[in-house]
Amino acid sequence: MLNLILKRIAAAFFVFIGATFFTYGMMMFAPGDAALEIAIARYGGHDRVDGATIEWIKKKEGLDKPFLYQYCHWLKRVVVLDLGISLVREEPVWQLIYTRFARTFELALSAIVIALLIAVPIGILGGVKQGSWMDSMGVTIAVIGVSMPNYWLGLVLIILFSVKLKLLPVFGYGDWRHMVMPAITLGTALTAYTTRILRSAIIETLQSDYLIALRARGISNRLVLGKHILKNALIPVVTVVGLEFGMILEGAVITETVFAWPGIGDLMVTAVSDRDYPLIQGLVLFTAMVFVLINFLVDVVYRYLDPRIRLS
Amino acid sequence: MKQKLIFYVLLLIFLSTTTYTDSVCFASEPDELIIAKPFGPSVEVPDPAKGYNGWYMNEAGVTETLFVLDFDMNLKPWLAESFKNISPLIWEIKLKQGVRFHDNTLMDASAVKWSVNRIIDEKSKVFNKRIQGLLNIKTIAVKNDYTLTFETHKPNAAFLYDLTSPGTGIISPMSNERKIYGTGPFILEKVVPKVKMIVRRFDNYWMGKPKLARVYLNIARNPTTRMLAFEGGQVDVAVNFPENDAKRINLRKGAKIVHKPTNRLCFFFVRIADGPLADIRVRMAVNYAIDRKQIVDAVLAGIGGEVSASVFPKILPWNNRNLQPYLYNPDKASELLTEAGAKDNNGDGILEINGRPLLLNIWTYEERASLKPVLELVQMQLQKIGIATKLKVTRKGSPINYAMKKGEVHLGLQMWNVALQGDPDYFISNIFTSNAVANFMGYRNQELDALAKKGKITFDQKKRKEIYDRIQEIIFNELPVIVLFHKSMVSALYNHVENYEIHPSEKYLLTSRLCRK
Amino acid sequence: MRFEDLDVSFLKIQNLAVKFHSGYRSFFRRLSFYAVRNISININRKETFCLIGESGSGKTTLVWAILGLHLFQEGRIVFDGQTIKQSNDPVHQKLKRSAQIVFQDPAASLDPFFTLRQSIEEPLRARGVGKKDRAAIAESLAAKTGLSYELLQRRPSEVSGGQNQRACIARVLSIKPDILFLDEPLTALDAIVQKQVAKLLCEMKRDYDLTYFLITHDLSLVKEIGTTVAVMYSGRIVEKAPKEIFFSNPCHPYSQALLSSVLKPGIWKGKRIVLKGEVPSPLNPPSGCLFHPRCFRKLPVCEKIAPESKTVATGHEVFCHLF
Amino acid sequence: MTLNKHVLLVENLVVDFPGMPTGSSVLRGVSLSLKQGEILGIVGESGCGKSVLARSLIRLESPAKIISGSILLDGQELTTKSQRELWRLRGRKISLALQDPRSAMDPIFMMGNQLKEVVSISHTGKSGKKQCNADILRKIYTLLNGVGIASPKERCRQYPHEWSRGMLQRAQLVMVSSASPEVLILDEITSALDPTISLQILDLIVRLKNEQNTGIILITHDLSIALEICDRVAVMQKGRIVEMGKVRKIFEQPVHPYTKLIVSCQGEEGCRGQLSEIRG
Amino acid sequence: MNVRSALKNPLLIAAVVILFAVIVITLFGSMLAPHDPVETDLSVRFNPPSLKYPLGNDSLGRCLFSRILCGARMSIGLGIAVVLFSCFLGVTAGLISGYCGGFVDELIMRIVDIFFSFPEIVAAMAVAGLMGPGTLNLFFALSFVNWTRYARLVRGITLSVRERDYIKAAQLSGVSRTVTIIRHILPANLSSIIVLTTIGLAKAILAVSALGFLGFGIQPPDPEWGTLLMEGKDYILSAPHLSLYPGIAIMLSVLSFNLIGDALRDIRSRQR
Repeated sequence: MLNLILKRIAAAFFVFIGATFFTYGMMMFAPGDAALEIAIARYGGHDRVDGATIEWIKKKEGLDKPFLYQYCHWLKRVVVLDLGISLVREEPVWQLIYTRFARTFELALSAIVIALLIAVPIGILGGVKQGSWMDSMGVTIAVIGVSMPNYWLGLVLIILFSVKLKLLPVFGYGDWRHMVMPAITLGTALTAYTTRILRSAIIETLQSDYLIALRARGISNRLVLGKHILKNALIPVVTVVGLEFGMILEGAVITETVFAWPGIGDLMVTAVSDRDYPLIQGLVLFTAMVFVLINFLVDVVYRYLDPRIRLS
Repeated sequence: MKQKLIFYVLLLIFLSTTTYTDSVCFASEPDELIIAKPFGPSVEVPDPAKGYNGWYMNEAGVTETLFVLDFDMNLKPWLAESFKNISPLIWEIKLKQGVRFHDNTLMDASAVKWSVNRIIDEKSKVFNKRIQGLLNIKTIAVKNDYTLTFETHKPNAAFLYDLTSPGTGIISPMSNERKIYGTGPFILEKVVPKVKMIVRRFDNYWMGKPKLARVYLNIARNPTTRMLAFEGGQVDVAVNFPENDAKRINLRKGAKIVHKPTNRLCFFFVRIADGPLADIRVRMAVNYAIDRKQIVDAVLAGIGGEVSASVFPKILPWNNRNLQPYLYNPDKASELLTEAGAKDNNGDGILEINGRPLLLNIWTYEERASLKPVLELVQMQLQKIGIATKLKVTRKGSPINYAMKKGEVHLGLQMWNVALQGDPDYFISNIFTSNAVANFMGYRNQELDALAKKGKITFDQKKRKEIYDRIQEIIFNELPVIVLFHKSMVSALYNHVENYEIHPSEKYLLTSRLCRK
Repeated sequence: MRFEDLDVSFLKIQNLAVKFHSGYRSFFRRLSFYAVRNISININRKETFCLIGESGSGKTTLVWAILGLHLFQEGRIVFDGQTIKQSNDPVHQKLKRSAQIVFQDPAASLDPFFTLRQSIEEPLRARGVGKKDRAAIAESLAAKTGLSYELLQRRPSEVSGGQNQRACIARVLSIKPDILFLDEPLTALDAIVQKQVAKLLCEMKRDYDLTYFLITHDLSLVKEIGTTVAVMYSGRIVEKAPKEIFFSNPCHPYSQALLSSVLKPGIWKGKRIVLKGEVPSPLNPPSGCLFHPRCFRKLPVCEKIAPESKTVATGHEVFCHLF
Repeated sequence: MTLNKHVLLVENLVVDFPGMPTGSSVLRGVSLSLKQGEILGIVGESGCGKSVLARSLIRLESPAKIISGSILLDGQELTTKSQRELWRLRGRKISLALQDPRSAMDPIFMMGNQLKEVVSISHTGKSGKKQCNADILRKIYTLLNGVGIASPKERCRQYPHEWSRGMLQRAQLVMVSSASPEVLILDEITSALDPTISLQILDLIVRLKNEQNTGIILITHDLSIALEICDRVAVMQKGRIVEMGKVRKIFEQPVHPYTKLIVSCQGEEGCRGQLSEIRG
Repeated sequence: MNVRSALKNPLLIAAVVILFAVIVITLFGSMLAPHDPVETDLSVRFNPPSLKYPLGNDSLGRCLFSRILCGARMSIGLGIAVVLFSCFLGVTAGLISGYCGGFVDELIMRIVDIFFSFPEIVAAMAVAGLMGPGTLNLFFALSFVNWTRYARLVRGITLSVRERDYIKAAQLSGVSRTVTIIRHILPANLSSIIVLTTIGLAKAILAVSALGFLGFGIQPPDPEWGTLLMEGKDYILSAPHLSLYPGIAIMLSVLSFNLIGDALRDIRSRQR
């Protein structure tokens, strides 16, 4: 276990260096004057900025220094867990990310809960009764679910539930009613995906030899289905759902745009368009680390579920 | 055992995410309003000195400035009682008495000094380079309890206008990192960053008790989102309503649309240092070929803009009333082009000048949604008189300006606020003077340079108006920019909202008069 | 053919050991174990050297180390008078060029996307033989190994296991190897087909003057075609003997048990010896003689000291304290 | 020991895969009988239908289907029983062990857990009330010790992949025999094992037969195994039983040509002459 | 045999028909369009579908049907280009990584990890946002993360195929590395690659349109489905057809790719 953690930390470090280096490099190659962009983002339009302000920003934020210097300087601070101050918002980057991520996390978690609540029964029934009408319905729903552009779905939901039925708020953040539509929008693709994986995992498990052996030994159907098939089928689902964290984050960008949900996706959009360097670095670092963490958790759960997996 | 542990951990995670600190209704109470607006603070305690926070706090009626612009864009003392221009460098300002901060302390000269000082002091945490750039204050001195003198580094005729800048909102010295005490009609109750601002009534407001008990300012950047929320009845007012949906609202019972032109100008930067538009005749031809009325009607549903002749809108006192907008005249445009030597030699419908096809690179940026259709429409209009165009939409405005500086762009469509502080100098000296930061057109006019310089130090308002009238005339004739229209602000509101008014400078929103039937 | 009549040693393996990496002891230190150790054998030209032992005893690992598919860490290989001190040196390349291998599972050792003809031609192609020559060689080999012309156009999944194994044999013969390694070539086949393929192997050996290195646990096959026998147990050789001596007088208790487990009539006449316990894991091998936990003739010394090689007759070596 | 009671009677069993043309059935009328305390060997090459027969006998034939015939287990007709009724019979009256012990175990449950499932159902089945956990565990340890698995307590905490094949096969035998079923079907249970290990297993099977007086059907492709421990042997070819009888008799005087052929392959030299005739 | 049975599924037939239509539209969309997709006619603004304009008109009176037809070239074409490029890059990297193993494998996989740690849309947004919009930028932005999927898949399969006997046999019979990779390992990967490519196409089309929707799309006046939807969204209540039809176009084409991908996967798993 300790080895696994150490390995993960080493991998995370590599990912972190690489990811931040890429981001830095990308911004260096980007056309335009960084200081001017910051000034515009911080103080309004082009008309609100004069040359002196630009020079001042350039000097204050160290943008006149060479690329590697800036990069190393930043790395040095990160070691002591200081992500710096947002250039545009002039607030600590960590605080911005933290508050926004908490909201995205809420949304993501409810989306996953919805996805599991729907996907698990459909997937299991579909897998066990392969070929039945329920199965084909499940399969159809699943394939439509992955094909549905989620921004479109979001709009349809808004028109239906907010404008026509006036049941749910169009946008905002607060109680559970704000959560319903974004969570469904975000969860649809996940639901479809999980259903599909679970179904095929169950079918695959059903074809394995040990099921015949279990039945031949006289184990009751309830036990076979509820214990053996389910736990075996869960293994691929866990890995896939875990690794599809990226999918959730992508979905979050769009969902948050449609529902004005103030999460990390929204922050990402604004940070990129403001050229808020420290914020983008912080976000990249944060996303990559969350990604590594999720991978690690998936690994742990996977190892817990599947004893065959050894450290390799 | 292990399974149990995992179960509890999952349960904990689930519970921690389902407990919310506050719940918000989406139908408002009798003396409350819910307003949907596009922008809002990204932190919980927005200090007005930082970034855009001043705008948000000003709009929310939390902070107020020493001077304001009234709805006709005239300068008016607000927290100040009166002012005196002792010398070109020294201003004496007398404060209103009896104004209370939200912590119920009285606003006096030392409080104002403290409040302004922290913005202009480079060592301060909230030092604002831009505001100090505007005000350029050397010292602030307290003369007595209600009188201050400001000394500037250079003579600045726009000084009082600059004091309307929302960043200079006066706050109580008792303000700290957790609480901001302003003087406005509303007390900041809560900010959920990028989600909403909640303000409640300040009973001791110096102009009298505000009529609304509480206002929710809900933030949604996307106009469609605000529109849908309004249609769904979840907000009482939707600021910046999509123009094309306005007609539908007007047909509806119980709701209405209000709109008013603002300082925001939609115009083309014209590259005149080189390229085909260096020729005034071609410039003029383009000018005549653009049907401004059609653009406003098509893109902004006829209510989202007001066709203008000058860079300054009619609502601004500085507007040169003698200028009349160019009217759509394709024949005259063709005539001018022929005069300039343009002819379609190869019969492809595109004119050529000196053997080279008349092709204009027209760029705009994405941030303002209405620019793109304007561009597409202009493309069609220019095509009719035989000018080919190549469009590009960049993410931000600045790449266009760079490209124009290099001569790669001939026309850059922009939408700028031409008088942020209500004063004309800023726009003119930043764009049209020979060495202005934003002079991407390569425009040079010595008369204009001299006038702009003079305008900065002319303290007599009447003389100043003459100067700027002349400048507008020069711009109108030489066309370094092609003015299209001034954007109007459109808001949708239900009929139970009373005393809602749109301010041309987009700086003010909540007032103590605003109420609900 | 009798043992004494054979040529001088053709492939000589001295003290060969292969280590495998099995995980980490700590973050930087790897854990490794010996998969095979202390292997010394001589293989003479044209003989059929048989390596017998149960699965996990390291037979395949040894062969792969000889062929350079695994690296070996200790010992050396002498091939045709030249010494190979470490894996993949130039001499090893030479050995690889003149050696071929037939695998246990014929279907898996042919590319499922290739026709049998393509598979048979592949080694020729790699050696730059022209298209026409390739076809001619492939067809003649196919005829020799009993594959009809029509079968050559099929893919491995479309023909039977026996036919696949014939194709494998044709394939390895196409480049005329000096030595052929047979890794349990019959195990995956049905009894009748086994006999047929065994016969084919005998014919090919005769026709091509091949040296065979046969890995198997099928002792009846060994009895039929082998010349020398070596028994492996848990990564080490426990007994080496010419075939006749081995079958008439197996010395090591494990050899005896192995012979007794052959149920086919005519190999073991006495009472069956049922061994207790399991094959030890190479990860933590028992002390002393590796076989002692299961041995039915265990001496106290077996638990402590690993037995040395003892020659009990000409060419008959045993690693056991009993002798 | 009474050898005259028939515990299993199979009459004219025909099994088919749905969707295949008729007449190409997997089993084309198999009849056999099994007495108490007897080991019946079924010998045939791969693809002759041995495994389908094994699974059909315990009614786990899916996706194949029984077309006709009858299976009488201790007087009960199995072919007409519902799956629900069959659950009560499987493991208790009739049981099946599979060829590869590793794939016969659920890979993600501890061995102890899997053994417990089997042992506990067989016990509730007999006495009517559930035994407590400790009793079941004790029983498991005794059973494992009985088949020569040392330190069963630690072993039970391990997962199938940590056990050797030989141990797993012994564990499988423990599982299928824990409720002392009348009929035990062993499908190639030694063919994936090494010779010394398979000898252990064969030894165990004989012991099992003697102790529990079970009727055992031993399916194998290796005639020599049948010769070693079976009382009677049936030779299968292409879904039919072509010859059946006492093992010695079959081995010494085979009648059917196919039997002759496979018997001849057992000898050392005997097959050479005949091989050339049946090539291909 | 299996292909034939798969074709009995009506849903799949529909998918194949749609796919065919989508390909035709992608290739010849601008020729099939009844009107010039950029020609404005302000008299017919926001008109609902009519005989002359089958899917109605947009805010500047342009023919929506023509715009959707011409937009396919961008939406589908860019998706295909991204997938093909990522596929090529990823497969090459995966083959090298899986076959060579050791340090090379470690290095390539760590690089893959780095790229993989960016969520696709976010990375594309960053690239498109920083480099400015444009077809080429969008293409690189989307390929940026996409190729890692192929690299991972191919590496995994290659690792297991590499250990198969027939690869060992090829090595021992003197076949060179490159030839082994191309002739033996690549074909073994092929069916999985095809399945991933088909489903990857669906994802790529969704991603292109999502970026268009977020405003990171391509240049006007060229239409693109996501951008059309974004523009249409502003008039969702007054002219719902503007957001309905582009949405349907996106969904149908993605659906057809997904259905065919699923069918291919089924066929492959049955062949195993």
